Amino acid sequence: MPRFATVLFLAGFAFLLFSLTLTLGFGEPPMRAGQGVLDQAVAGTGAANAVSAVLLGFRGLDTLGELSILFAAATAGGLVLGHRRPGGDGPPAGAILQAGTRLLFPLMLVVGFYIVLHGHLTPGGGFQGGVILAAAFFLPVLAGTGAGPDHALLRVVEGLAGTVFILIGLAALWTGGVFLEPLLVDRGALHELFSAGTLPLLYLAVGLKVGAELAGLLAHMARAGGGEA
Amino acid sequence: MMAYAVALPLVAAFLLPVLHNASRWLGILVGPAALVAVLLVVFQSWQPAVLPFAMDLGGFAPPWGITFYVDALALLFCGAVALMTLLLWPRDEGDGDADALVRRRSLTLLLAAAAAGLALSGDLFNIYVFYELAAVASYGLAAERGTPAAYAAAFRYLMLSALGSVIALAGIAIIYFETGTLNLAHLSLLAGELQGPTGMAAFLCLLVGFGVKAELFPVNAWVPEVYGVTTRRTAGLLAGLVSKLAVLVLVRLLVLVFPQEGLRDALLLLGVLGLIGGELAAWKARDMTRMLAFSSIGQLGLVFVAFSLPGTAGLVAGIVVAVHHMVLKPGLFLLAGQWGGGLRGLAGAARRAPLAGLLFVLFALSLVGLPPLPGFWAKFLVLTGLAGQGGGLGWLAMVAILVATVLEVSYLFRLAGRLYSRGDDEVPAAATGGGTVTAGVFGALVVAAVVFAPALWDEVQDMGAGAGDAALYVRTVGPMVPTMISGGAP
Amino acid sequence: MDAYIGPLLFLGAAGLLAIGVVGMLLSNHLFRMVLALVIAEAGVNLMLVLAGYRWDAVAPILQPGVAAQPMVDPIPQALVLTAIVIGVGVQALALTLVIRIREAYGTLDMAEVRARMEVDVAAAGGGEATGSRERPAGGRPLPGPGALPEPPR
Amino acid sequence: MTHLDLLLLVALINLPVAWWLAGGATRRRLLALPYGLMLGMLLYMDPGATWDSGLSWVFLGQSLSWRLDGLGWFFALPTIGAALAAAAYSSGEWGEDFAGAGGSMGWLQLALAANVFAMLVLLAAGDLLTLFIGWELVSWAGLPLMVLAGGAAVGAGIRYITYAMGGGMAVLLGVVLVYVWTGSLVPADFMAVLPTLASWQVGLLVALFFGGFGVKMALLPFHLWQAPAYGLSVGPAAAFLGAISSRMGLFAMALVLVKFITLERLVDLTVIPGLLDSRDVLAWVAAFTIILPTYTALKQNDARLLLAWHGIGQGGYMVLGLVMGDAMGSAGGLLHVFNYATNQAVLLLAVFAVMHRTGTADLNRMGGLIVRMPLSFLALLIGIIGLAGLPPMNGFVSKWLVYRSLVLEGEPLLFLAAIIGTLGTILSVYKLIHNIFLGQLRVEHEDIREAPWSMTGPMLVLCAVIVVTGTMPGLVLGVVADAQQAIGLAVPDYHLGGVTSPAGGLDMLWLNGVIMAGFAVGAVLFYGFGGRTKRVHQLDNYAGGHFLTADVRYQYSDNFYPGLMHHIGGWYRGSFQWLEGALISVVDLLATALRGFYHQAQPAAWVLFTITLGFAWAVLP
Amino acid sequence: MSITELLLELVLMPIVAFVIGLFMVLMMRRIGARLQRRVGPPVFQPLYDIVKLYGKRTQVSHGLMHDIGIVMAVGGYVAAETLLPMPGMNGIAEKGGLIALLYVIMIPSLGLALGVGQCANPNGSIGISRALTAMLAYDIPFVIVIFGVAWHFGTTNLVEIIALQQAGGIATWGAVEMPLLAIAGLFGMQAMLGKQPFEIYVAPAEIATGPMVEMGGKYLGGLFVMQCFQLYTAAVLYVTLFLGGGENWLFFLIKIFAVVAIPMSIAFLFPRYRTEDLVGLLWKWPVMAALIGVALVM
Repeated sequence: MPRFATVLFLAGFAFLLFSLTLTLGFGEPPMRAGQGVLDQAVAGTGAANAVSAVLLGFRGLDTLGELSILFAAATAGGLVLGHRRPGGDGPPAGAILQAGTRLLFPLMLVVGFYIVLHGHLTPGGGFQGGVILAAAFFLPVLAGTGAGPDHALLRVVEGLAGTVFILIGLAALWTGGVFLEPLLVDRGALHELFSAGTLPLLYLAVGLKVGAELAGLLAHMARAGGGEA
Repeated sequence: MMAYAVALPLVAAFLLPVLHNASRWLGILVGPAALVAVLLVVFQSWQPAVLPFAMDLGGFAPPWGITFYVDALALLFCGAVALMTLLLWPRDEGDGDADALVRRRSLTLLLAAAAAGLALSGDLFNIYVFYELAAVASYGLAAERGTPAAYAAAFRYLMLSALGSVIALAGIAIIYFETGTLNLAHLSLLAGELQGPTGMAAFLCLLVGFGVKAELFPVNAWVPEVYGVTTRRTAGLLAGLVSKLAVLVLVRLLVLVFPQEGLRDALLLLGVLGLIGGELAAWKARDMTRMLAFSSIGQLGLVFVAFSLPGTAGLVAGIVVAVHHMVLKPGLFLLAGQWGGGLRGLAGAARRAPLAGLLFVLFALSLVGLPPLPGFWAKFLVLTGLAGQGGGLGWLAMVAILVATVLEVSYLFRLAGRLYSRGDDEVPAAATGGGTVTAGVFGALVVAAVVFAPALWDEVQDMGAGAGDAALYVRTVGPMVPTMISGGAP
Repeated sequence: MDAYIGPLLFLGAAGLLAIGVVGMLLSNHLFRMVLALVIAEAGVNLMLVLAGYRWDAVAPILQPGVAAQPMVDPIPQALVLTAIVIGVGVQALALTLVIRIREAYGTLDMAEVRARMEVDVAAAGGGEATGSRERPAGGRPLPGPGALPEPPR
Repeated sequence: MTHLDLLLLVALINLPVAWWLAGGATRRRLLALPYGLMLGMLLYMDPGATWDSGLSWVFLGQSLSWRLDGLGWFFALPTIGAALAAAAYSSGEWGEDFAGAGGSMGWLQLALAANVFAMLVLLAAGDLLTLFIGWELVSWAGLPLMVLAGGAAVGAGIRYITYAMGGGMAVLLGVVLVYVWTGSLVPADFMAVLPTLASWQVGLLVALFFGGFGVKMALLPFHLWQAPAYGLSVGPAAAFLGAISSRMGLFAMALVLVKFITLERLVDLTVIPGLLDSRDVLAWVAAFTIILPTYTALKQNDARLLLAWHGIGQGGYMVLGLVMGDAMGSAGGLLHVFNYATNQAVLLLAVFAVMHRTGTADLNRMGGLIVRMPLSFLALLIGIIGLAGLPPMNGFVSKWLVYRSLVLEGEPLLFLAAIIGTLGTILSVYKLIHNIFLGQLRVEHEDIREAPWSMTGPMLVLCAVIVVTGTMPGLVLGVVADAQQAIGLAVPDYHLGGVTSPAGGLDMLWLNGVIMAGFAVGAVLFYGFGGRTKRVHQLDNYAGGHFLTADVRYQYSDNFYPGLMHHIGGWYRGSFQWLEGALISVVDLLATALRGFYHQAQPAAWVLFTITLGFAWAVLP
Repeated sequence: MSITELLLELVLMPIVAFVIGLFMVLMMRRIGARLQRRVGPPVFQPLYDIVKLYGKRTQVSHGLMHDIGIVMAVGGYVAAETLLPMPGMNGIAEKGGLIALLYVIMIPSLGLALGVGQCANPNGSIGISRALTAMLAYDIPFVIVIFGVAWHFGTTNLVEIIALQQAGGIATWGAVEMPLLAIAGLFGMQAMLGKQPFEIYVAPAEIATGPMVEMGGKYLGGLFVMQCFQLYTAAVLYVTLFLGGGENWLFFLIKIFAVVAIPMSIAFLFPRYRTEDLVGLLWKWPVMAALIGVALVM
């Protein structure tokens, strides 16, 4: 009976939501805030990628919040899983896997940092790159060739990266601006790597933090999973 | 300056694990130091002459950037966040797990930062982000005890809350579709476009989504489970603090963007149901923690009823009810933490811990509204507002409040009677110390509220008037058609 | 064709959301519930990103040497990015919890987990099973909290 | 610092002082002193004047003010008096024994002081908000006094506070409605607007206030809590509670219903056209409150409960007299507060004195104590004559005024109800005195001594008050007149001995004179003539032809009036108990259902349900 | 009226009442004897009985309350007589009135009950229990009657009630204007006097099992005196309420003796009711009659 009710309500919900969305004007957004953002993105942040401008400039606080959420998730994950000792490793990896891992690791590192650092110019940025970085460090665990990233190091990285993000924001405050205001925007030309002021720095912090958080989470889970096996 | 309210706890949270490894004392001190600093910032900002003011974060004028709106109400909640977190700072549970303690403290700081963000933020999506931050931190804290039941409860809480968040995000999407902006002040100007069913549906999405943490009926079934498995400090934090900030967000939305009469009625109805449902369930509860959990649901119902009242009167009533509950419930949870266990096992507990017993009676009396304790003023304001409003729903709410009070008296004082009964002394004397002392601080706050009642009343009235003034909000945030980007200095 | 694209996309969004919700509510398997949550979030994210779409516009990135032309609203894109990362964090946390629950209770069945949780919660709260109609009436003396085994940490 | 402030201040300071005094055996002897001081201060204040308090502040947009007028003064007198008696009673041997048995004298005295303070705050209420504040304080202050005894008393106390809060909430709603409908809580302001309110509004207010205050008065159907709550308490507390505590309800009723809403307005409110107006309803509630609890008292086997049940019944007379509203009726109702307070205090103090010595209040386990505790017997005798409302005690005067009013107003059935109550009282107080003091002395009570002077002293002083005010009711009627004037009622034409009226007055000076003279004649006839009497052993009697021995169970309380119970025994159905039980069952059922809601398998489903319903509500017009 | 005259009246009224009461007792006994075809006692027999009882050697006291009970029983009636107007003497009737009188005549019952209780005899207590039950039974119709009368005449002042009745001759007598109330009152009086068929609580025939069980010597003598007063009081009260009071001594005596004689004659014709039947009977017919009577009056 509850299942029936659930299905019934769900059908109603989907139908109503769908009919509501039909009244929304698709394809003709009002762009009340969006147009302004597009117009001011370059002048305000120096970033060619408007999405990055929004993420780190206009809505930098969201990004900070998002980083904090990741940090919270990692901390909570650590709290949940941290009580147990690392379990035994799986069977040792074969030669091909080991070689592939070693080969891939620097590649992924490079790709990751590239994506992170070019986030203000091209599609991509700290999140995307950070995930790749995490994957790079997690690779040995997956392949069974190593213990994964060092926990203490990860904690330092994630802590400092987050702090740096905030400190850059506060630096604006201390230099007479407001919190999270992009600094040094005028330096450097559009479309160059060293442009958009502190934006790349922020992205670097984001990338490192995302990478560290995800790597930490995955490592935690891997260890837990290994223990159970 | 107010950015520190968010930034400092975040920095402290990020650095806590690092500093803890570096120096034990630094690790212990950094969290409280950050919270004390936040308190100082709040005190410094509390200047009626400059309130309210808005901050454009990142220097981008609204509606492009994110705005912090600082009025007396936001400051009050910011201060309350810092103070409550400080008072309910996670203690060493004595299990020797330093790592877990650091993580719990980190999460608590994140929770504080998120709560401050919720109080200040004037941007819908930013509110969502902070809400999620608070949610994730509270999932972690819900599981902090490390018992199987805690994991299960935390998971169930997570699923419920995540579904709520999904719905809320859908609501935000709808609003963005309709208006193309996320700034509350801007939305307030565009409120006319959200009058239709789409707007109503969007608000309901947000109501259900944020209502999860606000313990709104009927999406609050996590409450008894989670409070039953966490430490009482966390329960106090969630019930006392986090729920109020979710309510605050809904109130801001209601005041600024959704002034529809029907939505207030919906809120009123849900509040009444929550009130009666919570109190009834509490009446039947067999252990103190869950009794308090259900009672918290009931009180939050009362908060919703209060905030559903139109105009300044409703805001004033709501603020008083909310703050009152914010002070009481953690105190009660702390006492429950001292005693713990089922109601039957509590026979004679107050005889062995007289101070705790007195505090319990004080809290209970204020909760049921014995004048001149603040609970009475809260109830009086709500009832006056409801009676002034009239209407079938208003009368229903009035009767519900009165009946709920009687139920409250019945179960709270049944417990008080048991606490003071001459029980057999089999029950070991509860560990005294921190919990009772902290609860004593809450008790002192209650008493102080009585002593300084008239001054507080003036303050609250100004606060309510300010918070209820949508035009003031819009004026303070600024014109929504900026010609030039502010770029550098504001 | 254009007239149908909007509703179709909306149908997709609502459908994903509905599928996710039904999975969350009707599945009894913890891991599947997490997966369903992922789907539901995908649905909402789709909806969010639709909010910024313009028929006549390009991605909001200035290309060197390309003349300015209409761009889609960048804000929803940024929001979706944020939302996705938030979702990832939540899902990861959910998975850690699932792992722990599996370890503690040896099952991933929601009904069983819930039943055992209720017992545990009740035990932590004084040892009285909630809502049991089997419990005999009358006052049999119950052991105090001290007499009960400590809940495992 | 006005006089009233000073009085309130002394009452407040008395809280710690009482706590401190209760701490030591020698200090305890001074416990009554603060109340004596308060009584002196009260007597110094003229009841005919209005005494303002210097305290007043504005809060929540309401101005809070306190003032003591004739009505408050009149109620303050028995309040402080009862506290004085209770404190004196507990200051000696009783207190030592109580403390020795593990009781907390400090809490007892603190609670007593808190009660007096709370009551004075209530009695000095200057507007509806302060009235409610005082009301709640009084309600809550009573609780510690009740639960001090522990055991069953705790349950009774919690039942009390649940009822009391129910009443308090009704009052609160009434206060709020007055505020919303009239825009003010200051009497002068809202009384100007009240006449313009619609009938349903006034009717609702009347129902709320009468119901709310009625809970404290234990009017039907809210009477179940009172007897156990008062009776099972410890001695002095029970006496204080029984004497005056629930009369605060009458004070509030007099103030709100009679002064603010006015009886004329009550008469205008028709319940059944042509047959019943709201004043009649109140009067009938009072009448049933007289009858049912009185006859419940008749069935009690515990002396304390028996008296406590009578307390409920006597409250009915007060309300009945008050709502009659004419000069005599209201004077009788108010006078009965004072008279009843003296009677009940004496009775409970005497019963607890007996209990102090024998360790029991069970009417089946006592008897013949008159030879061991003659002073207590005398006190109880005077008390029951007063309670039953027979001349020459003061209880007769107040009841006479009520009867007189009912006759003049032409209320035969109410009059009959009042008389039936009195007759029932006589029956049950006879059972009380008979089973405690008359009949055979039990073996285990052979060595009982009279209660100490610290206990008999207050009783005898109160007895003197009963007799003096019974003979010279004018002493109290003067104050009653001030109280009546304060709430805008007509004042009877009173003099020292009673009242004069063209339709038949009363002069207790003469009446008591002839009664005393009659007794003197009887005494002369009895003692002056005939042979000398010879005292015999209690078992040396005819006993229907065979000799009694000590093991024959003689004293009994169950079915003491078999002939009567043959008729009315079947009417004791416990309907109200059933009603209360049913109410609790309903709450329990709902609570169980709600708990089911919070114990469901998939709570997240409610997110879906709610949002779907919400969407439907938003989309559908 | 000067205070000395009043005091004189107060002294005279009980004495006159006692004397009349003695004769009533005599009449009662004579009626009983006639109905049983006996001669009956001599004129002064009631007085002799009292003297004899007072003079007995064995005066067993069961305690102070035993004595005081008798004092209250007699004293109460002595006081009551001063509240009942007789021709030419009003005593303090105007200072008390009907309701006060009703309650004053409860004092003797209470005294008796207390006295018997002290005797520690189970049968005595049972007798008192019955007596009090009977009081509850007969007082209910009786107070309705009293209410009706008070309402009808608009006063509780007995002097005025008499004056109002005498003003219009027989036509304004209470019995004429309120026949139902008069009948109900007669019922009540019968029970109040404890005469057949309502004499179970006095139990004169089986003294060992009634309230009188421990009453000997001057205790019984006191009760004898009380009975005289009781008869007188009941008769005068009835006459005052329904038969216009005493215009002069002749009519007064005729009326009160007639009032006593009628029920006395009926009394011996009936068997005795059990207590519960007595209650049932008195709560049924007299109450009904009285209520209808009041309804007619109002």
